[in-house]
Amino acid sequence: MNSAMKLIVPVLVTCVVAATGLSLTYSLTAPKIAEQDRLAEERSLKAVLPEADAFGCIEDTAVIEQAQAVADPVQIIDMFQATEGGKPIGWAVKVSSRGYGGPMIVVVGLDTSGSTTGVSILSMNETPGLGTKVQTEPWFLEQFIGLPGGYTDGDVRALDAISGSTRSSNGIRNAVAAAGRVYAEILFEMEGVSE
Amino acid sequence: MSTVSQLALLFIGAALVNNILLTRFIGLCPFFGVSGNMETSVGMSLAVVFVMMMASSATWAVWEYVLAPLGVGEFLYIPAFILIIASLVQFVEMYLRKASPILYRAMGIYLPLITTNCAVLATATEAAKPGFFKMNIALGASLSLGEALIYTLGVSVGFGFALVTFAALRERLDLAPVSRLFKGSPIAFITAGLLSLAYVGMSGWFGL
Amino acid sequence: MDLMLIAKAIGALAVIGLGTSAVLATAAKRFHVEVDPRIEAVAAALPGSNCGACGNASCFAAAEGIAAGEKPVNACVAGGQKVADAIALILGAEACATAAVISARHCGGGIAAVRSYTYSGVTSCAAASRLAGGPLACSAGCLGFGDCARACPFGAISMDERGLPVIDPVKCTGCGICVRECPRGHITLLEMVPEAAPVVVRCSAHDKVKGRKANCSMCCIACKKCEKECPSDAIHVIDMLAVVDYDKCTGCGTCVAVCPQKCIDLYGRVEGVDAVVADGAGPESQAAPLQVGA
Amino acid sequence: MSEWMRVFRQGLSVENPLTVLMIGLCATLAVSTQFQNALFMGLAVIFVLTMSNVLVSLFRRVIPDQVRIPIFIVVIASFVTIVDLVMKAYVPSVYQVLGIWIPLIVVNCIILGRAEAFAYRNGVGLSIADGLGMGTGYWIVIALLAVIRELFGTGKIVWFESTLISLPAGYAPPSLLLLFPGAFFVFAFMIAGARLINERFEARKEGAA
Repeated sequence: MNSAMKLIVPVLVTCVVAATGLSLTYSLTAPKIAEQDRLAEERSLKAVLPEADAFGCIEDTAVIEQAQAVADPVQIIDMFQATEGGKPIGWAVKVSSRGYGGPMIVVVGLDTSGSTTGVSILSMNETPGLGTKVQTEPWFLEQFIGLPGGYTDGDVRALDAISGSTRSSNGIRNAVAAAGRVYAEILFEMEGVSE
Repeated sequence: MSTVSQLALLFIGAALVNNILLTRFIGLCPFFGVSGNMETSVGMSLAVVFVMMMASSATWAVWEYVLAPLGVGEFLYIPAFILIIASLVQFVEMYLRKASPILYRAMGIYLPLITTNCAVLATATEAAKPGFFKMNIALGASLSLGEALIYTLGVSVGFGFALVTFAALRERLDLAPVSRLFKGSPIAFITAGLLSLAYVGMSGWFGL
Repeated sequence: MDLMLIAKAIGALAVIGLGTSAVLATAAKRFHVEVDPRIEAVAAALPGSNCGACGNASCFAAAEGIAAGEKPVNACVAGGQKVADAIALILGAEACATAAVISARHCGGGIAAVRSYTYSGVTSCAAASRLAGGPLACSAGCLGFGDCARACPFGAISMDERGLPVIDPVKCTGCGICVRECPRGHITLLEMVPEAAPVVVRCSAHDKVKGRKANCSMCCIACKKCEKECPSDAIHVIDMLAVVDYDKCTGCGTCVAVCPQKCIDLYGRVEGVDAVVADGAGPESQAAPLQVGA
Repeated sequence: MSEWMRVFRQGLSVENPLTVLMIGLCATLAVSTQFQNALFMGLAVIFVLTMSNVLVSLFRRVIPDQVRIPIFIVVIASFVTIVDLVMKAYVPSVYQVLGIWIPLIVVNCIILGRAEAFAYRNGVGLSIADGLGMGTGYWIVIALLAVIRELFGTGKIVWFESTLISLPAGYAPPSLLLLFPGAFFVFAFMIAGARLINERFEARKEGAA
């Protein structure tokens, strides 16, 4: 039996040392990573609703389920109510939508009347130089701003995509259309709740 | 468990549309090393299918019953998974050599190659760790065991298919008149590029 | 520093490490396959080029056969006497002489041979010979696309400027792969001759002599001069072609000098003869009339 | 000291992991679409390769032969995870693109290959030389590949937000270079070019000698 132990002990020692090392590094970097994520989210929310100074996350799961039912094929991650000096001025809908290289996290900003105030991309892994044009070409995201309240999927599809990266453009368009549907379905009635 | 059609889509997506070798470029070392001739490629493909299926089920089980409950998966998944795959490969090699020498002779020599095969680790991680799975199918946050195995089967079949087609091309290459600068590996790279153009052309099928 | 996290991490990885290495340790014991150390020793003595001349897929398989006694000690054709002695030493069996053979080319045509059409396809004799029997007018001549040179695992064959494979008898181990590889090998274009074969006839055509001369200027015209002049009656014209009887041939070189077509060359592992230089150089290449034991 | 330099230089040219040994291709072709990511990938490989070489050669007498592979792999995996965590914390934008390729460094044939072929048999000093040499050799080739692909693929080279070099405006970038097949073609021509340069170099050396 001891010959087997001679084999097992070194592996065990390496594992223990590796585990301690890694857990130490993790506990060192974890807060930094969390902070990075929070900063990134903060930036993307500010990008779509610049005037808002606070974003209240809607925890009510019933509302989120209702929104998710309407938002298919896009997945709702969070919904925020934007307030300025305590007064609600709009909504920010954070969704995950399928692009060419995989899921893209997109934030769509709506004002109280449901018209789009801005669209920003939190993360994506599209082909650099091709799919990433949805972010680098300024006109593409700006074209979504100013859609009238209660806009339908048709209005969104009417807007043009980037040649050569249709699948990435569709990812963004699906996200904006989903936000429109969620507003029409749920956020519209929730208007009075926050007063 | 999702519907049968979704599983079929998962399989086709993994094998052809997002072929791990020619559209995602994972596992190129054996791809160029082994594809010199046909027998080695077929032997390697069999070994890869066999080991990938076991690796994915092992990593899935370890994530589900060891890493997730303890909540340490986030930073321990790399050492844990690769340790499992390496030991699994060594175990299979020993078992095959004892149980069936013929199978060992056909497949055994490639087993050590598989430990350093990126495709096996990539697929095992995608099958086991939630959030790693990037394909365009709306499955749950993490794959169920059935979905994970179907996905791995798709990927390994795709791997074998790409490897064998490339081996056939390379055997024809030896006879072709190629300038001395491009003889050997450069012409193999160019052929692989052309082959991957065909596979990349398949992207977007079935909405995957 | 969240101690609980560190403890859980150590626990998790320790469990996996313990599990995997325990499985490996027990597997190493239970599945231990006794590999006969003699097989490994014999395998080490073999050249390891997996040429397949002994009929096994790899040297390791040959080693298993030899160690188990199924194959004779000199089974390794490529290794020749040196390897056979080494294996005999390992296995303690008595060393027996190896019938060492080397490959020889029976064709002197190359670019001199007349082409019936210009072939511009894949550069391989196998492919060319499938197209109406190959571009040569002569049905037995060497096509010169180098399949044998490519196939030789010992680098003993190189193509010369005449487009003919020059076989270096020193490097050639007689494994016979080139004969198998050459699409015309079975018409004895490439034949296995004894290691010390002093001369070789550079032609293997059997068709009528009149037509043969039109196809290639370097062919044997079955004039029987060599047969008449040979002091040890070692060369005869059989079926319109000069054939050497290597048991009787003493390597005197008379036939090389007397042949009007100059299609007999000095060859074989013989002192004073550089076979590669002698290939196709005709009588001038004869270093000195040499006497070789039968 | 010269022995150290010899091993170091060996990694750069004679045994360059990419152009000569042809190992570690997976990440190279995929990540070299942007110069900035290629640099970080090269740095990650150098760090992991050198550190694991050091640890392996430090403990080479203690590690039993039958279980050396699992131990090497746990050591390499730990360093890869450290790189993974550090990158996620401090350079998130780069981490997003490198994503899956960081964990795959653990199965990168160079690192396990060098650990087994070199570090397990040599002293710590030489192992560091080998690690740095092979790492830098890898870094140079991946950076070169990335420059070619990004410059000619998108017309400019971007470092985080600022543009380093950009081609004249009229240049219509062929986006094939950015796709995977393009990576194959560029790499093939690079190897052919390397052979041409070696031949010229040999010819001149013979001419001179």
